[in-house]
Amino acid sequence: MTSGQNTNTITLRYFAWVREKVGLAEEEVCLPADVATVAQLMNWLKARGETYEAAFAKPEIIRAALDQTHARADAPIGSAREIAFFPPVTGG
Amino acid sequence: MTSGQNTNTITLRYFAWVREKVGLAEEEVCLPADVATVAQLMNWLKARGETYEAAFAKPEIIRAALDQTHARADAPIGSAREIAFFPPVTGG
Amino acid sequence: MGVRVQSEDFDVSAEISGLTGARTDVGAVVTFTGTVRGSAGGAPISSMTLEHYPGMTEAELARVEAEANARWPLSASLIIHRIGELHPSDNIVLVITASAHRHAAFEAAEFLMDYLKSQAPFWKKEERTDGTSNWVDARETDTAALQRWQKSPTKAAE
Amino acid sequence: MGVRVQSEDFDVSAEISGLTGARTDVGAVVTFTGTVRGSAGGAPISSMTLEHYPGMTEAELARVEAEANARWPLSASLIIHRIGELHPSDNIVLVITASAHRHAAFEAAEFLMDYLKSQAPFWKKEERTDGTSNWVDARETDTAALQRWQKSPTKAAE
Repeated sequence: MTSGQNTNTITLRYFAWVREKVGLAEEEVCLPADVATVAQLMNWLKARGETYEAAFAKPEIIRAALDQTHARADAPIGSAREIAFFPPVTGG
Repeated sequence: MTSGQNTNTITLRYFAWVREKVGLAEEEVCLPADVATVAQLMNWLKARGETYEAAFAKPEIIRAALDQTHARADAPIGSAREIAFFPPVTGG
Repeated sequence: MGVRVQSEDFDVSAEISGLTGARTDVGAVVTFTGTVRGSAGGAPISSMTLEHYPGMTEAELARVEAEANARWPLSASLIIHRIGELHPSDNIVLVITASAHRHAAFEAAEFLMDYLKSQAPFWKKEERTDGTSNWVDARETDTAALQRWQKSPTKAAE
Repeated sequence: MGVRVQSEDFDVSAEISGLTGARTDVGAVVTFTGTVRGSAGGAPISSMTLEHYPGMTEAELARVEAEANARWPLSASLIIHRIGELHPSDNIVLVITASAHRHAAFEAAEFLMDYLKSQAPFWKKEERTDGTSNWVDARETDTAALQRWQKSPTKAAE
């Protein structure tokens, strides 16, 4: 989308009840420099408003993926461009 | 086939290479009084001629069924009317 | 529940439909299909002939199926075994198990195949492309496969 | 080998044929079909909606399939998972594994289902006949089912 380099803009994606509670399927955010891990990102999101507070009330039950790969809460965000949050999967 | 009671006539059935070696699929035999177990029956059959000798050369690798139920070599023939001999099964 | 011994081929989808239809208590269906391989011990096979013991075969299959239904909460099960002359890639055997949950369906299907292989009176004769033929030897591994199910005593012959 | 995410139904027989065709190295084909049950927690279900994460889903399924093929000598394998609105007795998922011998096919199919259930990004929402709905909770037993495969370390997230 943007041709700028070294930007902190990343895509956030939400699925299942996380999506329903946030009220968005996807958004672009500019990541503050002090948000380095998945857990820190969830904490930061939680403070963005009521819908986020509802969605991330229990961050320990939310799963995340960095660039479409499962990631633990303590995983560093690094250079990921797409971060997704969702409940434990229930396919099959 | 016969309406006589207390007869010692039983049906023998042979399958797979036991059938091929004996040269018969089925026959009726009159069981001697001293043949009481499956193993004794195999020994008795073995002495009936060359084809039987070839078929029952190694009785330990032949399996038997009494009235269509698997039976061990030491099983008593009892009142069984049909006794079958065959190699270990290879279906499936 | 059912057991069939037949020379005709079978269709897996049709058999699943016939077994589970529009039932809504089934959540998991496992099928096992055994087929004729094109070679044995490195030698190409032209055909395989399956002999069986009419009467005893059906009784053994029904007994094995009843045992699986006693051990696992199955919604339905089916065993079809073909007899007569078959050719490479032909179907030989079909086992279907249906249950509310997948582990019961998987375990019961494996149990049925393990028991069928060592208890049901079928014998395979392989005809090679060079004109020779031989009766297939029973595999020790098939007998060994049984032992893991022997938690409780069974009447199975050794 | 293959992975498909689709809203359309699938036909088990057609998928087996497409996968193994007239191949003569295959001796054993196992299929697992998961279907929508008619009730959940005692409440009747009118429909179930499957959401997924496009892109990641296919990547996870392909990764899980590659892992199964690395662990077992499979001749072929296939995973199909449906998405969108489904109804009781509809098919949800199909796994097929083909191998020369049956144990590899059985084990690989169970492994694929256990991994798919806990790793592939699908989410089920149940709509009840009374008009209420809820997202299905992940089952602890599905996570536990994974642990028996953990002989060697994997990169799977906890």
